[in-house]
Amino acid sequence: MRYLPLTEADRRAMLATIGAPSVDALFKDVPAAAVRRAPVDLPHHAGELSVERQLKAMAGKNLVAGEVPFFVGAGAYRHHVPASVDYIIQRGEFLTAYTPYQPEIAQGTLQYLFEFQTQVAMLTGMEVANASMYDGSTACVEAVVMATRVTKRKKAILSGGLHPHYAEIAATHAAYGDFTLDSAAADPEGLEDLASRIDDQTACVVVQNPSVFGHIRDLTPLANAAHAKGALLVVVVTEAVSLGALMPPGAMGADIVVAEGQSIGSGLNFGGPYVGLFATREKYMRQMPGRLCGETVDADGKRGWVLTLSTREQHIRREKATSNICTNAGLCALAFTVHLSLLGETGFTQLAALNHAKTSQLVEKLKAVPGVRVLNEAFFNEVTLVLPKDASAVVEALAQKRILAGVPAARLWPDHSDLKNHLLVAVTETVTDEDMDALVAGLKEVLA
Amino acid sequence: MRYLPLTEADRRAMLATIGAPSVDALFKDVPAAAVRRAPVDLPHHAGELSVERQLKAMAGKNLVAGEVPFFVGAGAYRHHVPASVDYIIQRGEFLTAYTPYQPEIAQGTLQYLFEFQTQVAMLTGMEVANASMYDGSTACVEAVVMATRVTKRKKAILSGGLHPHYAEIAATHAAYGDFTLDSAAADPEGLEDLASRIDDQTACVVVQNPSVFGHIRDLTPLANAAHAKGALLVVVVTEAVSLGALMPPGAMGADIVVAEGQSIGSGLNFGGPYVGLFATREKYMRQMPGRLCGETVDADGKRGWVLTLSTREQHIRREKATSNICTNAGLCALAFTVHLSLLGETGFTQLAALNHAKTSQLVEKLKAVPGVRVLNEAFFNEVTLVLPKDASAVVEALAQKRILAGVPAARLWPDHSDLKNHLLVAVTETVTDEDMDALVAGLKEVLA
Amino acid sequence: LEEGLIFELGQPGRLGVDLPDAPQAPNRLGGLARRGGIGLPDLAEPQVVRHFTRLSQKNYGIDSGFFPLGSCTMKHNPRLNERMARLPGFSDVHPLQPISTVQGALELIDTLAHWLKTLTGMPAVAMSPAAGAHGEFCGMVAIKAALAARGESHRTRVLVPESAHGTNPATAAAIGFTVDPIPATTEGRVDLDAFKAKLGPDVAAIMLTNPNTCGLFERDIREIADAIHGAGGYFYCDGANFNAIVGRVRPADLGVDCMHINLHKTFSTPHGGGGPGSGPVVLSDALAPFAPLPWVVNQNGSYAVLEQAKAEAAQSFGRLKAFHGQMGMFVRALAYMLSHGADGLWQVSSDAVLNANYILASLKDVFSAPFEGPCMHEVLFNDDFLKDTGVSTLDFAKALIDEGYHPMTMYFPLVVHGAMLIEPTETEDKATLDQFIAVMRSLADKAKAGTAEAFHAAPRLTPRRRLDETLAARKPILRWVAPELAQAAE
Amino acid sequence: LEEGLIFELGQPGRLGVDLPDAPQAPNRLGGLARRGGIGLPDLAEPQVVRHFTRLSQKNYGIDSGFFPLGSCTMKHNPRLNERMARLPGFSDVHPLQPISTVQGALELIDTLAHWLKTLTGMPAVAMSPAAGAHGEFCGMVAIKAALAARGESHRTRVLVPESAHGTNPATAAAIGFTVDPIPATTEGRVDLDAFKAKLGPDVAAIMLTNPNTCGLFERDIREIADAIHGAGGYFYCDGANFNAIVGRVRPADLGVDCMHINLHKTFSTPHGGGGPGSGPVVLSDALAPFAPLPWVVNQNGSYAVLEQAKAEAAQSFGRLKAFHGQMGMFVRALAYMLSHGADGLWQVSSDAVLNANYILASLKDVFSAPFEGPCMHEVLFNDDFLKDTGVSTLDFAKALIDEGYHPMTMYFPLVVHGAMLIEPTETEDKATLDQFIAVMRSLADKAKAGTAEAFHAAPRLTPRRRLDETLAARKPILRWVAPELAQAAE
Repeated sequence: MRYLPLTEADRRAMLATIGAPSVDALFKDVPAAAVRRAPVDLPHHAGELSVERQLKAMAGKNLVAGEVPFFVGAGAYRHHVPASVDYIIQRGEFLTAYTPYQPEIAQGTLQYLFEFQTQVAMLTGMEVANASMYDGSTACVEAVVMATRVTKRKKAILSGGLHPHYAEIAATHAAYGDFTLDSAAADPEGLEDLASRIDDQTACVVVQNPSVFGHIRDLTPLANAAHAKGALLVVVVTEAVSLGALMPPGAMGADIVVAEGQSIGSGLNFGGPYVGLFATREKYMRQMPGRLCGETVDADGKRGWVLTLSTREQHIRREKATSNICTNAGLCALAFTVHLSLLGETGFTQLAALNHAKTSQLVEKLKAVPGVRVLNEAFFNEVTLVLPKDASAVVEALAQKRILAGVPAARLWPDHSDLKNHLLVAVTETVTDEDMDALVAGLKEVLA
Repeated sequence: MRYLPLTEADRRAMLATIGAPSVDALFKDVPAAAVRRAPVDLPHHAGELSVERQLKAMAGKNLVAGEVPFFVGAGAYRHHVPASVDYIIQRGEFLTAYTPYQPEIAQGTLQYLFEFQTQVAMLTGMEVANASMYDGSTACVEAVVMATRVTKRKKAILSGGLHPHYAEIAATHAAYGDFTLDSAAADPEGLEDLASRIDDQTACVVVQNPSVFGHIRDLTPLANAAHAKGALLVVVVTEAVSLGALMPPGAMGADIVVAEGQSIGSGLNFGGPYVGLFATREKYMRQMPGRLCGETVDADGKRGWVLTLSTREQHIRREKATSNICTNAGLCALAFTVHLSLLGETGFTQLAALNHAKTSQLVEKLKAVPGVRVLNEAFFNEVTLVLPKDASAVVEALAQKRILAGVPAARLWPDHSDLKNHLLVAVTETVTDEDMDALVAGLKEVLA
Repeated sequence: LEEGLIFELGQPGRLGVDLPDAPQAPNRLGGLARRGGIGLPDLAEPQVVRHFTRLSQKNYGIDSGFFPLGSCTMKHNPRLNERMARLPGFSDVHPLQPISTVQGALELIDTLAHWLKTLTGMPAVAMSPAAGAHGEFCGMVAIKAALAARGESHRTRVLVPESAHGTNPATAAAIGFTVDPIPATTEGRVDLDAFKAKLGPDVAAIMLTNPNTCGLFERDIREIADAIHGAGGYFYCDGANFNAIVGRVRPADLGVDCMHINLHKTFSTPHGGGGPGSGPVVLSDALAPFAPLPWVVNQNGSYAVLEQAKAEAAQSFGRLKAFHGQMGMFVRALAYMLSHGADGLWQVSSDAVLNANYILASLKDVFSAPFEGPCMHEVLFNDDFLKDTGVSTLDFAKALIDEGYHPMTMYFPLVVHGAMLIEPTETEDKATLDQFIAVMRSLADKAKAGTAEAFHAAPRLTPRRRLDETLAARKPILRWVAPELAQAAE
Repeated sequence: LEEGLIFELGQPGRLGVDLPDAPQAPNRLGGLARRGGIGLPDLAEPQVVRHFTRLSQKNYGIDSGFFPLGSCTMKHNPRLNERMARLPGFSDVHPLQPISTVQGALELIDTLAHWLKTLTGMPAVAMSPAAGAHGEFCGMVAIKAALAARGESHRTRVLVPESAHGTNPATAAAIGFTVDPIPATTEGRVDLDAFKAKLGPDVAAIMLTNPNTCGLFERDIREIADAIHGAGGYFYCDGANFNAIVGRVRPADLGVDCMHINLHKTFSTPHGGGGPGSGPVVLSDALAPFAPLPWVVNQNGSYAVLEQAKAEAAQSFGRLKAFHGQMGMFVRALAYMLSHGADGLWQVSSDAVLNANYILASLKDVFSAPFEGPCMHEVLFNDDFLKDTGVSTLDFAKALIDEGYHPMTMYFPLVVHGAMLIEPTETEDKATLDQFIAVMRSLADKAKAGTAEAFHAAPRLTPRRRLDETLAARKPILRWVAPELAQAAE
C-alpha cells in the first residue's frame, strides 16, 4: 500500500526490539469483545487510477457552475481565483504544516496570518481581526456570544435580512447555550426597523449588509441606536467583495464585523471549506474568539511573529475559554491573503466596481422580461426578483436548460409562502453578456 | 498589466537616473525604418478569465483520450501518472530554476539528474546515461551521429521496424550532414534480416525494440554481427515501460540505447514535451551528446554534484562540440525520476507485466472479430492488426463513435499501399475491460 | 534577505490582476459607496508569488521532514486527494444549486458517511461540523437535546478526565454544562472508582478520549460505558486519536454514543497550517434523531436533502453551519479511504501503533516513561530524565529543531510533568525512526553532560531564534499600520 | 540532515503505487522476458514526496529571488500558463489521433504561429524545433536547402561573430558549414568592414544575434542584411534576445531571413532546470518553402496537417522531430501572449530595456562597462574593476549567492575579459533593482578593500560550498552503483 513504508522485514525487526510477538499483542488493552479479527466490510485498497475513476464518476453527476450561465449566490459567490493562488496554497510547506505553535519554524504561516489579520481589519474598517474562523456562519454566532460576554447581557436581535442559515445557527446556540434571540421577520423589501427593538437587555443587534435579499443600507443610525442603549452592533457580510465598493462596517459604527471570506481566494466547493473573517475594536481584543497572531522580536532582536493572547483559548483556558474553537481556516485564509495581495487596492476596488456594474446591467436587461419585478433600490451584486410564478419551479425548469438562475427564496425560507415567487440573483465578474442574455431569454420562455 | 511591476513613477525616476528623456531614446540604435510607433496588430492584454475562456474553447474542440476507449500508441503512450509527480514538478524551486551551472544553489536539480542518469542506465542495462535529450526521436539521430564519431565511418543502417518519424529525422540529418543511410523497407512482419547489410563501412545498425509494429526480438545475433564488422548497435525504445518486462538492450549487446521516456512521468501532450533517454557504454562516455551530471565533493569534502565533461558541449567547444544541443528536457526528466521512484523495482515490473497481460487479453478478445488478423507472435503492449478494410476509414468511423482505436499504418507510411489495412493498437494499464469490449464491438460493427 | 510584510512591498499604480472594463450601467449603490482608500498594497503578480514562496520557505511541514507531534497525527497528505478535491464537479458547484444538479455531490457525502459509519459501527453520522471542536459541540448538543427529550434537562454535569484536550471542557462549558474532572490512576488511565463515585442523577455525560492523551487505551472502557449508561448519562468519545484503532476496533463495540472524527488526522486531509478541518460526528441510535441539519437521504438511488426539522428530521437540534459541511475535506478523506480500503486502514492502525511502540522500546532506557506500555499510536515521556540538567522540555524540543525535526508535543497532557508526546504515525519508515531515536539519545546524553547553555540558545539554525511570547502578549501588535499613521497616532 | 540518493533510501517490499492485478492472459513475450533485477529502489509515496521536496529546497529559482542571469531571460513564469497546459483538451490528446479529433490543438498551433509571424513580421514559421539550438539547426538547414535549390551548394562558409552563443558555430558545423569568425569593434558590435571583407561567393549566411550578446543593438543591421543579401547569402538571426525588442521592433524590418525564438525566454515558458524548451523559427519568403514537416494548414476553418514533402510542402527539407513540436510549451506561450497582448508586449521590451539601463546607470561609476550605452535588455561589465584585488569574476559571483541572489552570467560573451552579463528582465520591480545595486556596490567596495580571502571562501550559506569541478571531470562518476557492486568491481 503506497502510503505505508514499513516492510514485513521492518515489522518483524521492530516487534523483536519491542519484545512483542505480534502487532495484535500491542492491542492487548482493547477489550476482547471489541477486537476484530478481520477488516470491516468495505472495499479493499485501490490504486490512484481506480480512485480517480470512482470520484470522477460522482463529480460527473453534478452540473458544474463554470459550464453554464450562473447566477447563484445567497452566501457563496463564484469569483475568478487566479492560478497562482492555488499554486501557493498547494506548496507542501504551507499545505502540510501544523498550527504554528513552534514559531521558529512557522514564520511563514505566522507572517501570512499577520498579513491576513491586517487585510481583514482594513477591509472591514475595524481595528483588529483574528486569524480566521471556520466560515461566516459560525463566525456570526461567535460574534453574538462575544457580545454577550462584552455586555454581560443575554439578548441578541437578529435582522430579517440575515442569511437564514446564519440565523438558524444562532438559534441552535441560543437553544443550547446561554442567550436568547429576538429575530425579526424575513425582510425582502429591506425596510425593517430594528432600532425600536433595542432595549437595555440587548447585547447586540446583528444585521447583514448587503442583506440576504441584496439590499444595502446605511447602518450608522442603527449603530447609534444600539450604542445609546449600551448594545453592540454586529455587522455580517456574506459577500466580501462588496467591501471594495461599499462604505465599510467600521465606518458605520460596527463593533464586531464578521464575514464570509470565500469570495476572495476560495472556490464554491459545494459549501466548504470557506473562511470566516472576524474583526472588532481594539478594546474588545481580549474577548475575541479564535487564534491571534502578534508581532514580537526574537532572541537576536529581529522582528517575528507568534500566536498570542492564547490565554483566551481552550488549550490554555479550558472551560473558561472565549470559545471552544481550535482549528481555523488556515489554508483558506492563505488563499484569501494571496488573492487579495494580487488584487491590491486598485484591483480590489475595480473588481467590486465591475461586479456592481454587471449586476446593474442585468437589472436593466431584466426590464425586458414581463412580470418580473426587482425589489432592490440599492444593491451591490445581488438582487431579489419577484416572479409571476413559483420561483423554485422556474429555477428547476431553467436548470433543465442548463441555466442556473439563482436561489429561490423558498430554498432558504421553506415555510414562507409569501416568498415563494422570490428569486435571489447574483452577478459576478464571471458572468458574460451572453450569460445574461441567456437568462433573460430563458426567463421569458419559462414565464411565458 | 499583472506581470509588469514598474509603475509610471518608477519609470520616470529610472529615466532620470539614466539621463534619458524617454524609453524610446534607449532604442536609439534601432534603425529608424524599423522603429514602430505603435503596437503590432494583435489583440490587447487580457485577464486570466478571458485567457482561460479562449484556451478552453480550443481545448474543448479536441477529443480527450481519457474520456474514451483509447488504443493509440506508435511512439507515445497513455499511462497513469501519479498526482504527486505533477505536484513535484510544479514546485517553483524546480520549475523556475535555470540549468544548474551554479551548483551550490542547484544541488536539487543536479541530484535528481544524477538519479535520472542512474535510473536510465539501470533500465537500459547500460553503463552510463546522459541528463536527457529533447525526446526519443532526436536522441535517435544523435546516437547515429555519435556512432559515426566513434567508428569514424559514415553509414548507418536503419531497421524497417524503426518508427518512421525517427527514420525521417535521420534522413534529414543525413541529407544535410555528414553521413548516409541504408534504410530497410517497412517490416510489418518483424522478419527482416539486417545482419547481412552490415559491412566495414557501417557505423551502426539502428533497430527498435519493440519495433513500431510491436514485434520484439532477441537482438543478440544482430549485436554480434555488428560488432564483428566493427559497427555499433543502436537500440531504440519508444515505450519505456517495456523495459520493465523485456530483456534490456544492454544485455543483448547494444552499444547505444536511446529511448522515448514519455511513458514514465509525462502525459501525451499532443506530442511534446517529452524526454529523450540516451545511454551507452562507459568507454564512449566522452563521445556522448548532451549534458552530464557527475559526482564530486565541495570545499568541505561533502558529496555533491556538478555538470561535468562540458568540454564536449557547444558553450565550451563551439564548432567542435559533440552536438549543438543546449537545452535538455529537465522538467520531464524530473517527472520521469519521480514517477520511476514511486514505481520502484516492484511497481515498475508489475506495471510492465500489467501492460503486457492486458494487451494479451485484448489479442484474445480480438479473435472474436471476423477478418482481423494479429501479425505479432511476440509483443509487449502494442500489436499490428490487418483489417479487411482500409484502416484509416475504420479508425475515423470509430472516432465518430468516440472510440480511438489506434494508429492506421497509413498515417505513418502514407505511400505504402500494402500497409493501408494495417492498424497499430496499443494497450496500457489505463484500458479497462469495458474499453476492450467497446473496441471489439465497434470493430465488429464497422467491419460488418 | 529579509522578507518584508506585503504592505511594505506595495506601491500605488501596480496591478496583480487584469480585469475587463466595467459595462456602462447605472450606479445603484444608493450613496453608500466607499469613501477613501482601504490601504491595501498594489503589487504585480511576480512579486506576490515570490513573497509567498519565500514565506513558505520559512515553514516546516510533513513534506519537509519527520513531524512527531503527539495528538496531532501529522501523516502524509497524498496529492491525489488534492487533485480530486479540485475536480470541477466538486470544486465548482454551489451549495444552493438545485438538488437535481448536485446528485454526485450528495452521493459523495452519502458514500463518505457510509464509510464512517462502517468503520465506527455506528448507525448515523452528522457531517456538517467544521472541525473537531465543532464536532464536540455537535455531539454535546445532541446529548443535551436527547436529555431534554427525555425530560431530564436537570442533568448538567459532565465528567471530563484531567488528561483531556482543552476543547472538551471548553465545549461542555459553552453549552452550559458544568465540568467535573476525573482523576487519573498511576497507570495513566481513568480512575474507575473515582469515576463511579462521581456518577449521579445530575450527570449528563462523560467525555473521554480513547486512546487517551497519554497514548494509552482505556482498558476499562466497556465498564465505563456501562456505568455511565447505567447512571442515565451518555458516553461522548473524543475521536482525535482514532488513527490508533481505525479499521481494527469499532467505537460502537466500546459502547460510545457519539464520537467526532477529525478528518484531518485519521483521514489525512491536510492540516494546512491550522485548518480547514472537518469533524463529522457518529451517533448511536439514541442520539441519531437529534442530528443537525441538513440530512442527506438516499431515496431509491436519488438523493434528497432535508433542511428543516420536520418529518424524519423532526427532532433535529437544528443547524450548525451554513450549507453542507466541509465538502472539500470530504472529497479528500474519501479519496484517502478508497485508496487504503478496509485492509489498508487495518494496516494503518497496526503500523501507527507499531511505530510508537518501537520508539518507546528504543528510548525507554534513557527517557522517562511515566506509564507502562504497550502504548497505542503515541508515546509519552515526562521530564524526569532532565532533572538537575538545567534543560527544560522546551529547551529539549527547540534543540530538536536544529537537528532537522519538528518537535514533539510539549507540556501536554497536563497530567505528567514536562510532558513530551511523540506520535510518529504510520507513514514514517524505520530508517527515519532509527535516525530520530539516535538523535534523541544523543541529545539526552548532551543534556546530562551539562550543556544546558547550548540548549537554552536553541534553535540557532532557523529563520528566527526563540521569539519573545511574553512581549507579544503584553503589548499586542495584531496588525500592520502604515508608519505615517502609526506615528500620527503616537 | 543530509538527503541521500533515492537508491540509498530504498528497501525491497515497499510500493509507491498500487496497481490492480493483471488479468489472466497468455504470456506473449516470446522468451524475451527480463531476467534478474533492474536495481531500482522500492519506496512508499511519503518518502518519495519528501525526498524530492527536500531536493527542491536546495534549488534557487525565479520564485526564490532575483535571477539576473544574462542572456537567459529569467522572467516570471505565470501559473496560469501551467494551468492552461494541463487542460485535458491539450495534455491528454495523442499526437496521432485522427485529425478530426484534434482540431482545437491545431487551432492553437495555428494561432500561436499567427502571433509569432505578426510579432516578427515574417511570413512563415516552423513550429517543430524543440529548443533554441534545434531552431538554429532548422534555420540553417533551410538555408542549405534553399542554396541547394538555387544550385549554390558550393556556398559553405558561415560568418559568425566572436561574441556569438556557442550553439551558433556548433550548429553550423553540424550541418557541414565551415565557421568563419567576424571580429567585433571596440564598440562591441560587428566590425562592418571586416564583415564585408569576408563576403564572397562561398558565403552561405551570417549568423548574428541581435541584440547581441554584449546587450547591444547592432546599429548596422540593415547594412549587414543588405550586404549579405547582396553577396548571395542569407541572414540567420539568433533570437535568444528577442525579449529586448518584442512588440517594438519586427525582425522582418531588419532584413532577417530566419530567426529562432526561445519560447522559454521571451514568452516565459519555464526553464525547468534545463528544459524542456521550444524554438520555433520564423522564415522569410525565400526560406519558407523549405520549412520542416509537419505543416499545419487552415483550410476554410478546418485544419489539416501536411506530413509529406508533397504538394504545397514539396520543397520541405523534411522532419526534425517526431509529431508536432512542443505542444505543452505552445500552450504556455500563447497563454502568455494573450495575457500581455500587443500593448503588453510593447511594455515588456520597454521595461526590460529600462531595467537594464537603470542598472548600467547605477553601477557604471564603480563597475567597468566595456561599451557605451544605452544597452538593450542586459548590461555587460568586465573585470577591470577587480584588477589587483585578487578577486575574480567567479569569486564575485559566488559572493553574490551569499547575499541571496543568483549570480549573473560569467565569462560570456568571450569578447570581454571576465565578463559579467546582467539581465534583470521586465518582471522585476525597482525596489529589487535598488537592493541589488546596493549589494553590488557594497561587494565591489569590499573587493577593493582587500578582502579577497572572504571572496575565495564564498559561498558559505549554501547547501554546498564550492564544488570541485576538476575532480568531477578527471574521475567522472556519472551514476550511482550499489556499494556491494562497486566493491566487487574493485
